Amino acid sequence: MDLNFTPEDEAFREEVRSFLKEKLPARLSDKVRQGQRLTKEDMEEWHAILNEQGWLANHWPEEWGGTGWSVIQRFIFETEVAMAHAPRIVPFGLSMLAPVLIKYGSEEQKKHWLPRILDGTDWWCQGYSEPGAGSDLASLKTSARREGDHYIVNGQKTWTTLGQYADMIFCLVRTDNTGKKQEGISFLLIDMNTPGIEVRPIKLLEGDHEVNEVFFTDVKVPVENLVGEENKGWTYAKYLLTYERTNIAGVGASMAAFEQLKEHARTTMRGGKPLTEDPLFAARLAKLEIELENMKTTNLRVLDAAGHGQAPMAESSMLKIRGTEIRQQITDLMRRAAGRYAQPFITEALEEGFNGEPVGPDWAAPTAAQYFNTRKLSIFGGSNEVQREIITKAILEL
Amino acid sequence: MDLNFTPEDEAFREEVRSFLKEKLPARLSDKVRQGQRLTKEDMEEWHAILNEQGWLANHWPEEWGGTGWSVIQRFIFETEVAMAHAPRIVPFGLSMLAPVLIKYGSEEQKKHWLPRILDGTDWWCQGYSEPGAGSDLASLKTSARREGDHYIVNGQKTWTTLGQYADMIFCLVRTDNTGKKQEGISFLLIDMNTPGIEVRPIKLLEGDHEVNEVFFTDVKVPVENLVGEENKGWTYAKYLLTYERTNIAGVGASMAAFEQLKEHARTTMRGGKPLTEDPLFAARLAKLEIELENMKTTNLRVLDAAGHGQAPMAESSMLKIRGTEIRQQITDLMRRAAGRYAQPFITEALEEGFNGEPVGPDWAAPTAAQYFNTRKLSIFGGSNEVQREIITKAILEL
Amino acid sequence: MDFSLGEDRQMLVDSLSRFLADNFDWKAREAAIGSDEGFSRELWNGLAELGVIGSWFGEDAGGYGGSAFDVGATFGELGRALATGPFLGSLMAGKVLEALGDHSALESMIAGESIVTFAHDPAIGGDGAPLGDVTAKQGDGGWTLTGAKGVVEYLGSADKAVVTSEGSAFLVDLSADGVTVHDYPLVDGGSAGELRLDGAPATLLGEDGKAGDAIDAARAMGLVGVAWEGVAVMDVLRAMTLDYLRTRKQFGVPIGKFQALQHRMATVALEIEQARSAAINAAANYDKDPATRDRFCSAAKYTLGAVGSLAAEEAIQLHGGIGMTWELPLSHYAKRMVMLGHVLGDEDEHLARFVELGKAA
Amino acid sequence: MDFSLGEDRQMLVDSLSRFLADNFDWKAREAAIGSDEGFSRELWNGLAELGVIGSWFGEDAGGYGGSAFDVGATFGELGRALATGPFLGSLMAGKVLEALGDHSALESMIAGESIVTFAHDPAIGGDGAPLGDVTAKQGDGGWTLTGAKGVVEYLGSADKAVVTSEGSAFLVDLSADGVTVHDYPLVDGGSAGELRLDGAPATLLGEDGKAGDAIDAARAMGLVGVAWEGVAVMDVLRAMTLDYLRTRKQFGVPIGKFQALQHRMATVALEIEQARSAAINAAANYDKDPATRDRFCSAAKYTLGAVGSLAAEEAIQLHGGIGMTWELPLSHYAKRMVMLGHVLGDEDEHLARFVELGKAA
Repeated sequence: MDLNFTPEDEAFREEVRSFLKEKLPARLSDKVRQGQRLTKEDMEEWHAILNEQGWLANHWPEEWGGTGWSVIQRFIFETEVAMAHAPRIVPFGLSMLAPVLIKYGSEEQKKHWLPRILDGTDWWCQGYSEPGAGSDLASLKTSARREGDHYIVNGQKTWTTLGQYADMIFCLVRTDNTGKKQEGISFLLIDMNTPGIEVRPIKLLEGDHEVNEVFFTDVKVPVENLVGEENKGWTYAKYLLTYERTNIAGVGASMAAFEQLKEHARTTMRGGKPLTEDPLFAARLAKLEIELENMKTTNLRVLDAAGHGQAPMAESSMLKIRGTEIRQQITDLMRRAAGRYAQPFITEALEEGFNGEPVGPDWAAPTAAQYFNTRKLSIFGGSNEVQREIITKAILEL
Repeated sequence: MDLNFTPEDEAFREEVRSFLKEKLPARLSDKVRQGQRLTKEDMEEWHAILNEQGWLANHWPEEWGGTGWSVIQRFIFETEVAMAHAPRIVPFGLSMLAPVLIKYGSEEQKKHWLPRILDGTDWWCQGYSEPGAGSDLASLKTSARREGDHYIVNGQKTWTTLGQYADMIFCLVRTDNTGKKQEGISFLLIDMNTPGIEVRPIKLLEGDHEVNEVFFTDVKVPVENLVGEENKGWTYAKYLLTYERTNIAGVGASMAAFEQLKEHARTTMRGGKPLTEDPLFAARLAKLEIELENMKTTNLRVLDAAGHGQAPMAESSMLKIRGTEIRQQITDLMRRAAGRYAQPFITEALEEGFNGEPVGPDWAAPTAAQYFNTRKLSIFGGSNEVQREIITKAILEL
Repeated sequence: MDFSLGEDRQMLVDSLSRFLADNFDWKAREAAIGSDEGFSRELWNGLAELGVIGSWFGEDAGGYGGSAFDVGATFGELGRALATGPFLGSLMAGKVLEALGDHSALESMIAGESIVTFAHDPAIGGDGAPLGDVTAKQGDGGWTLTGAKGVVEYLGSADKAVVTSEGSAFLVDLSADGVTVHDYPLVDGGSAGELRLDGAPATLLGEDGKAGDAIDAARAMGLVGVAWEGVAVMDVLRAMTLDYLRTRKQFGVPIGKFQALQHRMATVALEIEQARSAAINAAANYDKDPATRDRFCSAAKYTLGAVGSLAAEEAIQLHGGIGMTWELPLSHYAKRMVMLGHVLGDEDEHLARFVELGKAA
Repeated sequence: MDFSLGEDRQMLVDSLSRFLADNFDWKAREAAIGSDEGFSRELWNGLAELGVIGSWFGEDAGGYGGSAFDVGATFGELGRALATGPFLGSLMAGKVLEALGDHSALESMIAGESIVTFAHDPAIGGDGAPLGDVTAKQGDGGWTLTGAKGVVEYLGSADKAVVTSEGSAFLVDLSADGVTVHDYPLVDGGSAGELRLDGAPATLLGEDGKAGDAIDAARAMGLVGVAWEGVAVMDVLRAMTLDYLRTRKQFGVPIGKFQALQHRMATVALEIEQARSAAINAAANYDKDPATRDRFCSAAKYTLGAVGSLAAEEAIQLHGGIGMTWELPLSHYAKRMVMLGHVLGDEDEHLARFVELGKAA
């Protein structure tokens, strides 16, 4: 047994680090570190930098632009990128749609859409959830009726993350009502500029506009935008949901956030001592750090098993649950560390270049918002309850 | 709002205290305090003392020997008795069977059995659970077939607490197999000396013999030992299970145990300081103390509501869950406080008059056994899962 | 033993509850928290007229009650309606004024004519270290104060503040020279501010250095109010979540039929009852010796923090995405619940205080 | 990166596993824990013959391995079989002998010819205060030791003990004059004892006052062993509980169909994977600098304590009454699991140590 990375992996890590040092704009990493809001342009800028480096689509097959990295290399890459406070890469086109297209799309679809994902021509968003179809996704109702060489789409999607920026949406739609609910679903690619589409913002509890409702009224979609076969969409949808993600636990992001938390705890005074010297807070920190160290190794074990050909699908449910819990605990301790100063709601402080009068510790402003925002981690992307169901069936065999 | 006891209640408390000071044998309270095993004779001795005082059956109607105390007085009594480390009163005859007899029994049955419970002639045990009928009690299979003026009983009961001492057992038996499972159950009183009854000990994980299996092979039971009507036993069984118990939370016993825990923590050194100065242990203690203070008031609130005619049935499920959790946490902290010295398994130290060589802190010997033994609290008497089901239906209305 | 509120108090609570139902629906609340002041002056005046503010103080001081149960019961109603306003600051400032004998400022507050807030905790600087706390100097023209206080409730709306300094309490007119106010909205609605004093004139309350007991008692009363408010907020979270569980369907059944969710809600319900008991204990022990009072107040705040986060987080989780939205009142109750944990010391601080007070006992 | 045990180690583990399956079934275990010594000499000799004890030590010291993964992997198998015996004491005593150069005593231990236990922690008196720890005196006839050690593993069966005293380590022949042994059985099977020395002759290991590092390293290795043993015990608890959930029926269905129980088991399963990672981390960092080694060892012991209690308590609870019985092997695994929490410091002690070591870093 050997938990050390190989010299080759370590060399790779150095390569990633030099790249980040050289190419990640300080303006962007500062914003991420300070919890400021990223604009569409910020995200596109980083997307383009990675694409230029050829590392953007690292998990794709090499023929389409992948790098051929091992799962361990991808883990190293994702960890380093997160530790460097790079903006997150919007996953909808790159990591969700692309694997589906690569596996199930036609040659034409691959040739048309994949390069546009890489060069940023299309900003994709996801049309899965509906008001009545959350955990029970297969009960979705948005309909697509074939008329000539078009589908006519009617219905409503919701929780569409960053849909306000999107050029395209990939949608699960109902093309058949007669059989089992899973058997009448198709997978459609829809241009957001088609007449009949309306995007309405949903304001989240912490005040951000991150998700949307998308309404479809007689929206015409060319039949060539159907992925795979009609009524087989549920297979593709499940593939997308369980597509092996090396970073579902978000270890890198948690490591970066935890380091910040520790740093803040060291400088925050409570009762005349730094919070790190407060026995109860120190115990909270230590438990979290141990949990995170354990998670790191759990994640590597799962990746290692995947590398040896054991499918990590259900294990990734464990990673998702504990990974999101850890992330939530970090934002929870961050707000606790801010004490009274978690309360001020100074939204301007979340914008780049804010130079208003500071209130409390200079890192305190986003803490409450981040705590509330990260509640979503255990809800979206397959709620942690749904993940427990997967564990029950696939691992516990109950 | 006023959480103070009335002067009358306080006077009553003083009366109870003087009684305990005068009449509770130090030999018995010492054994209880030290966690030593009580013999049958120990329990009978205390039963007789209470009966002589006229306080034994305090919750019975006055005509049968009750005291007419208010629920608050009963709470005070139960708390004081526990705080004085009196032996527990075996509840099977006094608090479980008696209320059923008083409500559903015939005049003859009451006149015959109730005085014998008081004077200790009959030691009762409970025949409810069966190997295949635990949480799903109504699926019980022990059968009673009417033959002339007798029932012939066949089957098996289990988890029969202190059945090894019992003269009588009250049993749920199946008298009808045709309808719903709840509708063919009867409530029988059976003499343990009847031929065909065999009691086999079950050794619990901590090494004690507390519960038993009871086997019935063609056991003849006179029909006059049927309580109420044939096939109506489920009603009586449920009445017994939900019979309002002022002390289901065990607040008095927990208070007494918590005081001991705190005392031990004060004298136990860890890293050169008493455990009460260890920040993590002190936090565990404090959380538990707060939980217990909260529970005391929750219990009083439920009793107060009951006194005002609001039925506390489902609320008593809350009291049961949290009360047993608190009790378990106390034994948990007790074993933690004992540190390495929780490990020695010196069963002789649990017997009266043990004067072998001491090992570790003089209170440490029973801690592990008590921790393991109290696991039963969340299992027996309606598991805490069953209590959650009751809360779900009756309080949450889900 | 009596767990009823008593006739007079029940009447006040009932009329407060009716008043809030009639005058402070969700739209009104949205307008209030969207306003510059973060609360509704109309509501505040209405409450004053109703006698709510007066109910927090004794008759000697111009009030109509003043017991911990008066405070708890009214704060509970305000919590249930998720009302914003300078309740807590007024309560604590008023309690100091009441104890130290400046009844004229108090009477004007009770009448709703002026807002007096309570500035006790020091301000924290950008580096996490406290800025200079307020110090007092006695000169020819009377007392002047210099230093900073942080996160002072509704500072921007207040006319005056009771400012503490090393065991003394002062009344400061916030329009005076040497007073700088920087106010901002709060995450859960409402408003607070940073107070900077630079030789600001002040009136000493009571005797110099002798206000410690009054300040402690005022903060303890603040904890009683917060504890009762918190339990009321939990009650609403619970009711809304149960309602959602009964009506939201997935997989063809109401999600409240899923046992895993049922058992979690049973735990939440049970914890809320414990928090309610803790709040009652805090009020019931308020008039005992200070160590006992503070122990029960800390027990209540610790319980509130622990149970409150659980109740808020479970409420959001069991609602799923919809529980994350600004549009749903639930999310605002959840925010209030969590933010109450940050008011007057968090659960860790109060657990540690409970331990310390236990050692002294 | 490689999470396999490696070929040689896997072979040892496989043969150990087979050996235990063939020679140590539940009946054999019952006989072992029912015996005066609390373990089976036959088993012990068999393990020695198999090379298990030798696998804990390096070739220089007469062993066949000696890495933390060797220790972890073999302790895991012993844990899975719930074997009792002087494993931990031998491991730690042996590690001190190995480091300080008394290889003859070690070789006799590896060969199964003598049992050497490890006496480090002081004895505690009836009043909760430590009895006098062992002090050493150098006289004409060599070193003598006086003082007491408590809960020394399998003291009654041991021939010798490595006894620590103020940074020094000594080898003591337990049949010598001045040695008093009071031994007793343990709650989870096995045996331990109180050691009293009154001028007992002893051989200094290494140099006077220079054994601290070796003692620390030996205890760290003990923690690795305990961590791996604990995870194996959890695995058995989990497997037995899942099996019970699949077969036990109530209300007409296997109780494993109840969602509330499913979700609880999912949590247990997830926690066990975290504990496994913690045990791996402890072994993987064993050869790093002492501060890193100890941090990961403490992290593992903290995790073991927290997860172990959960796994044991849930296993009993989900079994219901039957889980409370001596007859069911499950209850013995649960007891072992909880009692492992008491070995070499509990979760609180290791959490505090993790914090302290973090400050130094």
